[in-house]
Amino acid sequence: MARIIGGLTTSHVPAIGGAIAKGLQGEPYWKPFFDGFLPVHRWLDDVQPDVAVVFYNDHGLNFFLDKMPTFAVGAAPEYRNADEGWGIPTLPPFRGELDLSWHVIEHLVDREFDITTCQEMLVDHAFTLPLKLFWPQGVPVTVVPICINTVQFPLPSARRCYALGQAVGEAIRSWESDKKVVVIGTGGLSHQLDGERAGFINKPFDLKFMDSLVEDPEWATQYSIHELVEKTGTQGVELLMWLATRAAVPGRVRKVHTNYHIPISNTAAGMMALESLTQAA
Amino acid sequence: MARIIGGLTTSHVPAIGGAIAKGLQGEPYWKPFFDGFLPVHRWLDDVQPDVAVVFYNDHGLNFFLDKMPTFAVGAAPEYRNADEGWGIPTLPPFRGELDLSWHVIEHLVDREFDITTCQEMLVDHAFTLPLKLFWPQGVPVTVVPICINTVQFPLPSARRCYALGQAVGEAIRSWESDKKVVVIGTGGLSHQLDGERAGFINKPFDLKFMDSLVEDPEWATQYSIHELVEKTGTQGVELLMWLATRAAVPGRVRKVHTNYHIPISNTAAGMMALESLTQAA
Amino acid sequence: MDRPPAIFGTTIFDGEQARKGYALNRMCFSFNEQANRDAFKADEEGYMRRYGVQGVQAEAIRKRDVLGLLAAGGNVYYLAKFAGILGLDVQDLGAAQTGLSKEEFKARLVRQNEQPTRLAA
Amino acid sequence: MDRPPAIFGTTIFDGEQARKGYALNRMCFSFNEQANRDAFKADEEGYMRRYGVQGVQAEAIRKRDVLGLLAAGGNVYYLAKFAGILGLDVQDLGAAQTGLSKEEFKARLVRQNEQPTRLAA
Ligand SMILES: [Fe+3]
Ligand SMILES: [Fe+3]
Repeated sequence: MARIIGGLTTSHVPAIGGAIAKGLQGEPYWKPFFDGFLPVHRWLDDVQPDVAVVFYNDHGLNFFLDKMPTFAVGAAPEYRNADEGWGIPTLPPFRGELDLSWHVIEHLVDREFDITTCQEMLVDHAFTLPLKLFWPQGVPVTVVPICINTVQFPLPSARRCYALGQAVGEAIRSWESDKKVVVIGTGGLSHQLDGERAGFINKPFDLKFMDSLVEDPEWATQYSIHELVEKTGTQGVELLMWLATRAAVPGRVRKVHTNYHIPISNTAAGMMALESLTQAA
Repeated sequence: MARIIGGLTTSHVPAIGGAIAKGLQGEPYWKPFFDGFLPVHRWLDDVQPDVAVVFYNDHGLNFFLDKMPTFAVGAAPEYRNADEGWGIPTLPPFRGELDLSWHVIEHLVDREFDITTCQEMLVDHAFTLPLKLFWPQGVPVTVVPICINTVQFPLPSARRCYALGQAVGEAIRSWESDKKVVVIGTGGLSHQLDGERAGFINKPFDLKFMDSLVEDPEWATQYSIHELVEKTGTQGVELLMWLATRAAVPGRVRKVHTNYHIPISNTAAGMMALESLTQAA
Repeated sequence: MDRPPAIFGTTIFDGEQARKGYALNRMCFSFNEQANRDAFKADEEGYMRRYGVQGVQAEAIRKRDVLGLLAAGGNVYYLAKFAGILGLDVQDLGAAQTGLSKEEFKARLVRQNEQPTRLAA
Repeated sequence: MDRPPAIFGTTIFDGEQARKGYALNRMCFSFNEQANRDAFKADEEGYMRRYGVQGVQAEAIRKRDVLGLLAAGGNVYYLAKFAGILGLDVQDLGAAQTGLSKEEFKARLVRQNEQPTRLAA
């Protein structure tokens, strides 16, 4: 059976793409952010995952309001990036892990998750940039993208996203394969782009949330979506991706590295790398 | 609060569209099928519903494999029909009931159904023909379409579709409106279009299923999707729409009329009209 | 998940079939539009190339081989749109797949009325 | 469902907003493509008409009025693509919506570092 080696979470601000393209990683504005990934690069070199299951949210590239899924699971041989409206350079396609995609889909429907299956799927900055951050030299893993709706309310509750993550974790661990899988969640932490409250950031909440993912992973499921918007901003709800990721990694974890930096663009940028301590299937 | 006056179910074979267009309702082949609707016309004249919530399955008009939802709920001001590949005449648009659409969506997400919301949605023969059959003189109701995946396996289980129907029923009955709502389910009964087993029909199962919807509505939820395909054919699984419909109509029902006729096209054509005996909200 | 036993003459359109048939199904989905149906009729080979339909799929399209199309990952709902181009209805398809004439196939459907009305316990 | 209390300066993109904003959001979604961005720039009024963007929505587009676009049912993810056409980044938008200069808005973001590190119980 496949093995989950751990979970990685990070913010996914589009501006990161510009910084990478322009080689600004060492500039004072960007250095505290990019340096946070260095210990994770060493860990990834060490553990060598084969596959990444990625929880992310689409920002209006692949999905529009005419067909807006709550949960969408990719089942494509490859996933292409494309222009999101800003003309920034697109990244080369990512190789899909089709066997795992369908295994996850079978398992999720069996567990009464009413997913949308996507046999063709464009992936936006929320998917591409984190992979670029974790593997700046080129992405060595095959992927299974799982998209959670943060565009059209009502959004799935934190509790539901946690349950989704758990079910995805079960699916991975029951996949007949000797591959090593890392789970990735992208988005957050607190930020708000729209309205008179634009620029809202909640540092104490973010830090507590990051702590909770290590010791008390269900902590955030106590909050309704409305409460999460209030506490973390309209885009801060992207922490649902982190929650699903942690839920997919079973049992106890070791903190490999974490980073928290204000601001990147309008965002409190967070990053965590958690190693699974549970080796049983 | 809105009131559910009953449930209507019928087969939805494309050939019905041709028969209506050519005025063949009185021909020996078609008469036993169309005559089944006459008592229902009288009942509908009598009860005068304002809104129809329609469970149906798309056959490759609005949804393709790139974005295939398990459950999709329409939230559009109108729903257009379109060419499905056979060039048959398309029907005029259907008026949406937007307030109810969003109320249903809010309720379903709250109850952990991971629906896809569709603010634009083409509706195929499975949606249009049944409305035409129930209201040959013109459709007086506004509509909320709910599409259940029967294209890409894994399909949602009968148990899950039943739960969906129940939740939709709760949503209708908690809708702040004095409107009268009828629930419609289209598809089935036993038939199979594809493979060496094409032409498969299971009359005793169909009749038992129809009976069960009156007295023992959860009866069919004992079967897995695989068992339902075996017992009713690859397209017979469309009975999931009937099941969701009955689940949405709470409590006891009175049989207004039923009809069962073999064959229409390759299909065992069934029709049921059930009046709700539960008037409480 | 354990696979349930196969059902005679029945292909479940699961992930395995979908993976094989994507190009074919995408082409057939395009036949919802008259302009695409016309383009296919005008140049079948060019149209198939444009959609990446090749090998056994292309061969089955050329031969109008319904069972071959199903085996190659075709989904019946999309294939029905291909059948529409050919002017075939579901009973033509049924006959082709069962090796019967259309009249025989239709007669077999009518004979289903002789089935019992009660489900064996 | 009971509506939870409003959050200051925050519009929840729910069904009510979505209903108002569909045409506007559909137009902004189209800006994913360079050709559409160019077409909009070449003829703003014609492009808006083509997408049925009118009334307060069209007025807010003309004025580059971000809060007006949100109030008219615009969704921030699609509006961001409109902002892209104008060459505005999210901090320009933040400044515009809060009535600050861009420098003031950026300084306010940096000041968020002074927040406590522990959540009040
Ligand atoms: Fe984001
Ligand atoms: Fe059908």
